[in-house]
Amino acid sequence: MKGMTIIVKNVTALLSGLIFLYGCYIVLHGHLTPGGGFAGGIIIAGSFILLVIANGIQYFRLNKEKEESSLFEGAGIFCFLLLATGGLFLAVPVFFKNLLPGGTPGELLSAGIIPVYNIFIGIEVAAALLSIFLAFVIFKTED
Amino acid sequence: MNELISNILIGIGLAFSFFGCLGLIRLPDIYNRLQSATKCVTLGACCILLSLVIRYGFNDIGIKALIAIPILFFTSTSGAHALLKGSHISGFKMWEKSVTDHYSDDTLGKEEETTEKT
Amino acid sequence: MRAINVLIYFLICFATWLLLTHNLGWQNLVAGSVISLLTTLVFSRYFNFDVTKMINPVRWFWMIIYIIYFIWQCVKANFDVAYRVLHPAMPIKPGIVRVNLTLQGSLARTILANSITMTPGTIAVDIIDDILYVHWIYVRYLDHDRYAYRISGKFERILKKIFE
Amino acid sequence: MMEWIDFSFWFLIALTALCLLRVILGPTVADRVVAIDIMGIIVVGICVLLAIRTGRSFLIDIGIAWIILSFIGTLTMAKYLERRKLNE
Repeated sequence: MKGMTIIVKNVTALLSGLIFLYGCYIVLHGHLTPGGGFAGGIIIAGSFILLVIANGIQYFRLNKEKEESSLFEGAGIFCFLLLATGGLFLAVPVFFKNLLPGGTPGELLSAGIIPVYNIFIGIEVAAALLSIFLAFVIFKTED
Repeated sequence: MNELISNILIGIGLAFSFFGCLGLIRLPDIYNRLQSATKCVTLGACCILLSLVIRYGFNDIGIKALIAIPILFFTSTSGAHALLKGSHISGFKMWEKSVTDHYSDDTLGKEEETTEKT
Repeated sequence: MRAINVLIYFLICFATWLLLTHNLGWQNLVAGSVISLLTTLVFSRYFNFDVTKMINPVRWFWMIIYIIYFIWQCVKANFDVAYRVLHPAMPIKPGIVRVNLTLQGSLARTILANSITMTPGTIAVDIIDDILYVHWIYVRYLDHDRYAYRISGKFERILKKIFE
Repeated sequence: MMEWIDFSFWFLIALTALCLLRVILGPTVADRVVAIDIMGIIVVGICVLLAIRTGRSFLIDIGIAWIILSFIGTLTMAKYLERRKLNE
């Protein structure tokens, strides 16, 4: 039997979705509470790592998804740089210029462009950590 | 009144955590240590979370603590289960005064077969 | 069956989001529905439990009874452990015993094993086919029927009413 | 009232010191892993006590994140103790 016992498998199947949701919560509320893109990205990657640890790698054929996650990583860092330099081209010459208007404090859309930066940092960190983990796992089988 | 109840719950939580850590120090082998520590410390943390719910009521902070209770329960119990199985497979001896061990009676032969195949 | 599972998963995610943020503004609702949709798209394929049975309110009644009984057992377990730790002679007699399960269904077995981990003196080691191995801190009897009733008898009876 | 919470805070920190004693003394690897697992749950209690003391809700966020990451670490160590590779 592959993987760990049925108890651990069921608990991870129940909890991994909630962990993903929690990571998204930390990413989106990065400008209101501590946390932000990096911490939330690590938790998002943790939800996938938990599934791989509990079920084994044959459970969802991750060989293909490794390419996808490195693609996500590249796209995330590219959008981050694009946003950072976009302000440079559009408005006064300031790196990381806050383009968008601010809202009322305490709401979700109240910090201009900072939540967008947080989302892209989150995608980038999650994809990078996941691809590092999968690189360890997959290269261990090929030797 | 609410503050009194929550203070009492904090006291119960502290006492249970203390018993768990004392068991972690005193008991003889890894399996018994895992028993006492997991049960007592998990219930202690749950008591402290409940005291927060009682003190602040069902606003944002209380409901967040209420969400944390089932997550803590499921993760700590299944983590203890996985650790126990792992340390048994890894071959740490049970205490010498242990009575029975049906698990190694049943699985020892099978383990050898599978290792021979691979 | 499959569509109902996905719908229930979406509702669970959305409710968790609302409880976590505790805010009913329109921005929060839109963000919550988008995130819940994303979570459902990625993770609902791992949520393949039979949840259509759980719509029956009788099962919810038994679940409340189960939770109350479980909390009582849990408190008893902690006093039991405290007694064994604080006693100067440490009255323990550990051993691993096997218990035959009559309960079917993987989710019910998971909840049973997690409950056994929190009840007096027992912790689940492994499930192989229909046998649950349990580490017991004080082995009172070696007769199978008696200790099986003591370890998992009442839990199994209530869980059968919930899940079957 | 606040003195009681301060006292319980320092008490839990003393309990983590007890767990550290088991980490130092522990004869086998599994003892050390168990002690660190228990220490994670006690740290959650410390976070909640700080949340009671200050009335801020983000400290419970830190507690939940700690539970999740400690669960991942425990499963990984259990897999190491089972002498399996990470991918099966």
